[in-house]
Amino acid sequence: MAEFLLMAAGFVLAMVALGLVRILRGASAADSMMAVQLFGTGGIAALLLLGAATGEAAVIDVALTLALLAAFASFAFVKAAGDAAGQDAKVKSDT
Amino acid sequence: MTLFTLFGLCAALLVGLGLFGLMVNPHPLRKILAFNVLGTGVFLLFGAIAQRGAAAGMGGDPVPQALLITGIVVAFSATALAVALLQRLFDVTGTATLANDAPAQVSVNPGEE
Amino acid sequence: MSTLIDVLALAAIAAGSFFFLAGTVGLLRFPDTLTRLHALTKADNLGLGLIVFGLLLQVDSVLAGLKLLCIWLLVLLSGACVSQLIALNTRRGDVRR
Amino acid sequence: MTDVFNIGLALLLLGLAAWTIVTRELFVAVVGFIAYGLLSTLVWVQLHGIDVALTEAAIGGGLTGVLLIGAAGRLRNSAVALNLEVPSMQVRWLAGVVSAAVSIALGVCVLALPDPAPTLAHEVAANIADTGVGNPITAVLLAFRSMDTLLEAIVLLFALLGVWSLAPDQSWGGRPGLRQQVDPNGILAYAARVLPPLGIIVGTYIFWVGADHPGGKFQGATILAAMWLLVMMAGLADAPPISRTWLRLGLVAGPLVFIAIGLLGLYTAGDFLGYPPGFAKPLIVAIELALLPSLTLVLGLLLLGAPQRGTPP
Repeated sequence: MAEFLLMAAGFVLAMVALGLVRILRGASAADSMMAVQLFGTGGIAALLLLGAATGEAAVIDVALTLALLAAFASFAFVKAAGDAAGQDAKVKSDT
Repeated sequence: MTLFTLFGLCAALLVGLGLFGLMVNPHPLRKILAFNVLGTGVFLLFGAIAQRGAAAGMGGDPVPQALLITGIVVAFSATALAVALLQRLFDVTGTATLANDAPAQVSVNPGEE
Repeated sequence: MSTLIDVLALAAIAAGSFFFLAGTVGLLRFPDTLTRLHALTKADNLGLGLIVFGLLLQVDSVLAGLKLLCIWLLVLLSGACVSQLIALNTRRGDVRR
Repeated sequence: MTDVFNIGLALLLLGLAAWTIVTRELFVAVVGFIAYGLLSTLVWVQLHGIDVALTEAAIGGGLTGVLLIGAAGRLRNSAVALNLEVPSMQVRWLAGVVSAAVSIALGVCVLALPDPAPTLAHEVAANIADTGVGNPITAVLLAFRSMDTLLEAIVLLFALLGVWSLAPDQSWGGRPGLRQQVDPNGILAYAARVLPPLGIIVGTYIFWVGADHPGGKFQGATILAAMWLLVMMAGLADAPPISRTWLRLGLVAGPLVFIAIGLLGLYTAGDFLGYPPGFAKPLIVAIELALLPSLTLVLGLLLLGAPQRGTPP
């Protein structure tokens, strides 16, 4: 069972990495915001599977923290990008 | 290859990468980023060494692991201070350059553009 | 009984991993930001849900189970809010750089 | 199988670090760094440092990432001019050679470390019963090397003083950060109403569980600070002016209680920061409880930066 869980963790991580390559190459602000989102979901899944594979019960707490902080980081990122776009638009309309 | 060798060598490479970025990137914020990569490299090396000292039913030597937690928090506070310095530099001069001969557009009342 | 639960857990985790594959394929293949966002948020949240379900079947304490559920709900909530905000930003334009 | 997984993890970590260093866009570099922080959480789990993983998830990935995102957003226009300052090819090559040499030297050191590895785990295991706590990391942080933790709390305070001292004269004592303009019925405001109650429970739980399992005040305080910042980000509450007495008292209360208990140790246990036998656990809990609100305030205010708006009348 542990072997299977580790394999699943590796698989999910590989998928996240693949998606990340696509997103980081795209390099638009919306795409990079998705990268944080992708890592939030996939990273937590990989972490939970890894925790179950190694039998460390406390990994669930790490995943819980990660879920909260990843959400916080996503909100901060969307806000920073949105504010930046709003200011750019304002500068454009002023000139 | 043991866990220690793998992540120890990985840490050595991370330190090199961070150092390279610190020297080559002109933007101060990129330098801060690179410095953080360097820092995590050092932390990882420390953590790998802690893992080497696993004994007495513990997964790793708890003393270096506790020092690591202190280190991560201190690194965060240093980063916050560096970012604040950079922000102030930008507010005062209007640029973020570290070069001495850059033309500085000193504004008396920053933040009131 | 326990083998049945194990099989169910295995199936759920495998299905969850499959949805991560689907999400990534969508991310790689879809043409624009909004469709990629769609692939990412739908498929990955379902994938995480299935994996959480699989792990839930093997959990040994009520608290750990509650925490697992809490993680999934948190990710669902933040995913729904953040993807809406990203979509709004994209529609307003000017965020492409 | 474990080896394959670990090698993949290490390669992915290196790839992300390299991406963070070489990519051209500031924003993308910051995103790479956040992903890198989240990934190193997995590495710490593999290295059996769950406490470190928790700290890395909270501070390394979360708070540092948000700090850098905010800065990247405010400084985004400064990047264009700086691209002209890219060092010459010779300098880049030289930097590459120096960095490679450092890496190789470190790598050689890694391979040449003595066997068997020195460890203090046995000493910790032998003495942990005296502290009354079950988590060896907490025992190290608050009993065996509590001086480190005290100084760490003070370093955080000094960093905050440094940040504050960068305020322009007319803003001294005012509110840090810019006023947030957010739709009060928008999605962000909704999230900032729903998430914090859950976050406060989780943060308190992580703090409380730290006595016997991975967790503790720093990780708990980070989560609480993140929730506070989320509420401010959504414009539901404004940042407090830094001249408020309650704020300053709250900031120093934790370290002061820590120092007071340390001085108490001089009388009761004959040593600064010593605990009298049998009282270790309650004193450790008292220190942690006092530090939690102070750390929450310090971490949140460090992220907000220097005061930028004048004192209200």
